[in-house]
Amino acid sequence: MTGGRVISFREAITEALRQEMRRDARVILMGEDVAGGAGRQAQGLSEAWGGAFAEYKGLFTEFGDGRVLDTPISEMGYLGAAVGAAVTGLRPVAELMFVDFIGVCLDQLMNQAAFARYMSGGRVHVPLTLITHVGAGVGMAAQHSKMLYSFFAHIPGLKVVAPSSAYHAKGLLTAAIRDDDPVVFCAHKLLLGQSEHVPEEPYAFPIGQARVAREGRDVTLIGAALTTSVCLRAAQALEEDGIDAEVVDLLSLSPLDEETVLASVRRTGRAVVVDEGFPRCGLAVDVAALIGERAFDDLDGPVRTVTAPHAPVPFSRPLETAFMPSADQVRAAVLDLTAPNTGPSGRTGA
Amino acid sequence: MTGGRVISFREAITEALRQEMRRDARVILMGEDVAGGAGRQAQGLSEAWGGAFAEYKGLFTEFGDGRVLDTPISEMGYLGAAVGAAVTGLRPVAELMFVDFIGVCLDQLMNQAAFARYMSGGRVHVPLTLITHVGAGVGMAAQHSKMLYSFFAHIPGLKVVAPSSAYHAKGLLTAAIRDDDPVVFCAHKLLLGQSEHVPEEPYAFPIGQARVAREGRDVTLIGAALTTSVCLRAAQALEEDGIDAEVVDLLSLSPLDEETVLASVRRTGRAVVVDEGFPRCGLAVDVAALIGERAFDDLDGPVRTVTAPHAPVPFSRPLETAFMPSADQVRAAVLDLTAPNTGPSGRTGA
Amino acid sequence: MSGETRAAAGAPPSRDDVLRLYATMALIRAFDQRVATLVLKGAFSGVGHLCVGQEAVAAGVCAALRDDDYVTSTHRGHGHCLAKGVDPGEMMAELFGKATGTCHGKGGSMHIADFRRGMLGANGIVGAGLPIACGAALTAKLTDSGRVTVAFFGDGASNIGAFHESLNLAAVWKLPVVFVCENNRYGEATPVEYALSAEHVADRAASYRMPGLIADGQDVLDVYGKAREAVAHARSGAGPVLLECETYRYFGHFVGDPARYRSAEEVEWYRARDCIIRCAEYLRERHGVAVKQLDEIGAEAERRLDAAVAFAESGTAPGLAAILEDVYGEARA
Amino acid sequence: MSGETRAAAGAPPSRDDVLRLYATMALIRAFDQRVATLVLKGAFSGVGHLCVGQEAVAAGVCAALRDDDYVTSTHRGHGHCLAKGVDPGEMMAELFGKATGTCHGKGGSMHIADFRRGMLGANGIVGAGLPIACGAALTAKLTDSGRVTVAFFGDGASNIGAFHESLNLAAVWKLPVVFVCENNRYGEATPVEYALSAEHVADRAASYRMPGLIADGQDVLDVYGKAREAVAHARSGAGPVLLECETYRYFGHFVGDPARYRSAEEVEWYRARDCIIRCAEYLRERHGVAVKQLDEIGAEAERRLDAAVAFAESGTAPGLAAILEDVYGEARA
Ligand SMILES: Cc1ncc(C[n+]2csc(CCOP(=O)(O)OP(=O)(O)O)c2C)c(N)n1
Ligand SMILES: Cc1ncc(C[n+]2csc(CCOP(=O)(O)OP(=O)(O)O)c2C)c(N)n1
Ligand SMILES: [Mg+2]
Ligand SMILES: [Mg+2]
Repeated sequence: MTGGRVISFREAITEALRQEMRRDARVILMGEDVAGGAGRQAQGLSEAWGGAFAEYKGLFTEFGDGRVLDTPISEMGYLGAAVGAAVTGLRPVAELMFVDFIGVCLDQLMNQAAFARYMSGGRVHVPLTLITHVGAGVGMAAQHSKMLYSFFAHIPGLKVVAPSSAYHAKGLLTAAIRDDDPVVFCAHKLLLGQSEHVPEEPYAFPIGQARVAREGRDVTLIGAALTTSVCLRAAQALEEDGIDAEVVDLLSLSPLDEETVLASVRRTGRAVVVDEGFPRCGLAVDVAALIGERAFDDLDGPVRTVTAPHAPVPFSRPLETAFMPSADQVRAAVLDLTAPNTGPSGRTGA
Repeated sequence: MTGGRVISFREAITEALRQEMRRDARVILMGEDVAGGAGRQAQGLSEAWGGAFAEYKGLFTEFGDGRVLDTPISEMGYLGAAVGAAVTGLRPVAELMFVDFIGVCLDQLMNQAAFARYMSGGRVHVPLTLITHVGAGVGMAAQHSKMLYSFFAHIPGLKVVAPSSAYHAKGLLTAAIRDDDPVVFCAHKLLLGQSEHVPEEPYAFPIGQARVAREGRDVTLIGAALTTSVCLRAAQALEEDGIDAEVVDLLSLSPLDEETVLASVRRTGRAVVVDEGFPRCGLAVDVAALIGERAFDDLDGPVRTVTAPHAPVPFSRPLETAFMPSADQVRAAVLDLTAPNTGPSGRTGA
Repeated sequence: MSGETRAAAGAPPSRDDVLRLYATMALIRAFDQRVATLVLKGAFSGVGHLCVGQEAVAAGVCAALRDDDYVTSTHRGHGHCLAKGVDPGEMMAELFGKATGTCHGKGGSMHIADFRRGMLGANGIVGAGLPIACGAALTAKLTDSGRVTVAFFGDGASNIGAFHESLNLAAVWKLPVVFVCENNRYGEATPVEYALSAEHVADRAASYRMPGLIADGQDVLDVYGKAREAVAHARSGAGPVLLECETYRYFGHFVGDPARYRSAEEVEWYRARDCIIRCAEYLRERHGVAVKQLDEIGAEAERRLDAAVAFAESGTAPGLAAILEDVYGEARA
Repeated sequence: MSGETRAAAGAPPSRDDVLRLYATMALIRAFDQRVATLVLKGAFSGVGHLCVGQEAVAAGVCAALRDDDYVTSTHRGHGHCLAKGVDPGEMMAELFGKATGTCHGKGGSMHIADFRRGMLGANGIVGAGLPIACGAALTAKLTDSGRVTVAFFGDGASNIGAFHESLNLAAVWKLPVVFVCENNRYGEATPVEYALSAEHVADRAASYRMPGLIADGQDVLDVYGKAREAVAHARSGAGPVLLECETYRYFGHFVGDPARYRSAEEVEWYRARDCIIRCAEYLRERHGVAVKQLDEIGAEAERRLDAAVAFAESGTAPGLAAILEDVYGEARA
């Protein structure tokens, strides 16, 4: 997307929140240091941090301490409070600073938020948005660098989005806040600073809708969050190999836009799923199995996955870099897929 | 297995623990009511429960309160204590009564137990066993009936076993306790009462080794824990359809015995993965994607998955029953796989 | 060591008030006694966590609430539901797994909820109701609805992290919530003296600078009185309160638990202080209520239970399509 | 409101004891000041959570420990490691992500561990060290090793569930553990007065019927004295202790945090009570130690840091194969 006003992924989050909070008085925001310096208003302090990633800057100033609530370090407590607020009429947005902290509060997301509608026979809904930060690349090692979105996708009752750009961040966060079900919004740390054209007016991008980020005929590369750009770089490199790669950006992980994925693979006949998460029981195998089961007859080769290794995220910079899926790995996977028996399949017409 | 002494899955757990606790003074057991009635010894009470599922009966009486420790209801606290005990020289076995409670203590399992070896550059190991109960079928609804083992398999550094019978329960629990890495031992509630021949002497069944529970030529059915018996029943029924099904019982979910799975599918050309867990990012897609990627050329049709639906576990008995994978569903999946274009593939020789 | 609430205690309960408390307790007892019978008969699946013996807590606390106040409950929640006005027929139908149940048969005993009655849900996860109660109280506070939220939990639950986080959060945000601990002396088979490092659960209120009260949970009037104090305090905007009620469950942890972890004498000691018997005595002695009238209340409770069971039995199980319903709602975007 | 320990306080620290405390503090300060410079220079990645200003706590507490005692630490853990005797060169190499680091470069600042020194690990998860400390103490108790475990944590951490569960568990099991709260008045940008509903963290000891002590965390002798009491209590078998140390961090939450949530006056107030300066004064006034000798201790610390940085820089990064190493060990079955 080009032209128009350019803002960052980070600012897109701020803007979606600001607009939805203006639109709907029931929307509140809570988390650790979402304002920062809580209780210091008397001393003339409005907000010191606006979130650990500065996505909430200005919201406390505009909406005050009745709408933007700093919390003690107690994720189970405040995430549960968000659930309780959601079932009694508010539309809370809670922040889990790093997705890695889900280990201290999963119960409220899984057994409470995700299941409440079902367990009550549909008598209640839980309009809760959880914003969290995922991914490696910032030198914070095993306890601050995971993806873990496959945990959320595994849980029935949750919706999960993982935008790849500022434009979709704004649209998907807006949709999440307006949604009557709990939605986990996964922001990759390395995307926060990336900028592009983002319309100023409020808009919701539908949850459950993927997009074709690049059209191509020979192979489908499937990414989400940061790996969408990895796929796009790989696609570019593959041009040199005479391979025309299509890139599908999942955007939503649950529900998954199966049709967009399948339609693409049915055309290209080949697929590589690229996921920064751990390989076992993760997003990559989920999408790969979907393709394997539903597009089997159209496949010209196995569905390949390129993921993080089955290892915690290492600290040392060269290790961390090598840990993350790269365009080179994706390109190699494609070449491997297209090379052995034949060249690019008949369909490529290259 | 027939002949010899017959004991239940439940008793096999007791026996493995008893034998390992006798063998190695460093093995301790902790959890809620693993003895029961804690602190009442003065009143002549030895143990009131021996675990919520009565698997630990007699252990408190034999080993005393220095080896069998009742805990307050504080899973994060005592699971963390188990981690701390493990890194300082003990070999703790902790119980998480229902796997559904992982939401209150995942951090100690994931960020601590599973990663400690890696984050320390291999300078420490965590010989911790977590026994937990999984599965539906006992009328306890959404918060007490999940599988969730795919969460554990997702996490690097954890090993995960899900035995299907008393024999393997004893062998795998013994192996888990002797293992220097954290192992999650998933006992399906509906298996606890099932009995078979179990040798009296201590033995370890290797973690990471699947078994062919039934040989067959036409299709490979893959199960774990309770679904192994579902596969076996389906295989039996398929005889009527003239289909000779092989059944692979995974036993270990991480590491996964890829070779046994792949070898079977390479012979049969068809696979159905049967898993009581939720479908998204679960065990079924994990195994299906493995097959799809590594045995693609040998596949005569798509790999099918039969799983629980993407829904919380419902309470109402007929709903709960229908929720769980059934032999009928597996049979139907196989028939669907073998029927449409051709009959059983050439390989069946039927 | 318990703190003090600054709220006024209010007028003593009238004869009618006490009769209503009595009737509520009788209904709860009839309900859970009936459930015991039905579970033993195998009429439905699931674990029966019964509150027989503890009726005064649910009755006394909920009588101090407005209809539009909120309650979060536990795995042992039938009493809380009934005291908050949930229909016993719908509850029983839920236990039977019928489409006519409070949760259309999809929740069962550990998940009964009725949002029309402010009953935000039983809970199968120990301690999980407390953070949710904070959220309901936050809604009340931010919308100025004047509603109070009660979070019921057990003595065992007071040792779990969610308890601590909730009490601290409620104190920090000054939320209108009353944390009601039903200290029935056991968490499953574990006695409170073993698992609780404080003398009283209420002692822990000091950690959050909130009032901590202790009521005799076998005395519905004491519970009611202290609950009124606590609720008034919370409703006034003065922040949360911790109210511990000392009580006892006559059944084991679940129907079928032989409860070998306690002595027959101990059970007898509590049965001799039975909340319903004591309330009956009080009504007879203080208000001259005739035994016949009390018997009639008991009989009425049994009739309601007959009707509830009949309603439950006459319902049908949800159709299998329900398995996939209400996982999600309609997106509004 | 803090409780009392029954342990004897022991003899007052000797001149050499205090000189050692001073040297430890000087080393910690030199280390974290150096880290600040290196982070700003971009020498390595990661967040620098520095303990400059808080040195007295690590130094005073660890001086009260035996070599074989255990410590669990936090994200702000460099001081604890150094005070427990971890090699500054290996630590610095770890920060540089080198194979020569304490964790072969795979852990980084938030995961430094050295089991030879009883340092069971820094921790990136707030509160996660406390349950682990209970387990180390359990090992000590069950094996009768006489070892004590110290769990360091922050004021912010005292609001998380793991704190509560750990203190209760330690009290129930009577574990030889000392919970040391470094109350530096902030959890990230949030002041303790906002997030903590108690007046002092130590007040919460009463919830677990354990002694709660408060030390002036800017006075290494007070910390040392109280820590000796607490450690003696734990080592005697009398159970856990909660020791709160009132301290302050001069840097923001991480290197680069502008720390707008606090005033310049507040920072000045604490800097005027700097633990190293106060200890120097004490040594000069009480023991007649020459300024020159103190300067030499500081210079020695700087030399050790020069050597540490040189060691770190001279190391090589782990090879890429290390990514897949030490995920699991060899199975012994
Ligand atoms: C987090 C969690 N841990 C353990 C359990 C299993 N469990 C169910 S009820 C119970 C005892 C609860 O004791 P208490 O809070 O005193 O309530 P009571 O049963 O006495 O009413 C336990 C341990 C659970 N449901 N959730
Ligand atoms: C469970 C968890 N929640 C949040 C964080 C993010 N975080 C890291 S440090 C910190 C503040 C900790 O405050 P305190 O305990 O006072 O320690 P201090 O930083 O002051 O030393 C927070 C919120 C985390 N690492 N873990
Ligand atoms: Mg209890
Ligand atoms: Mg702090």
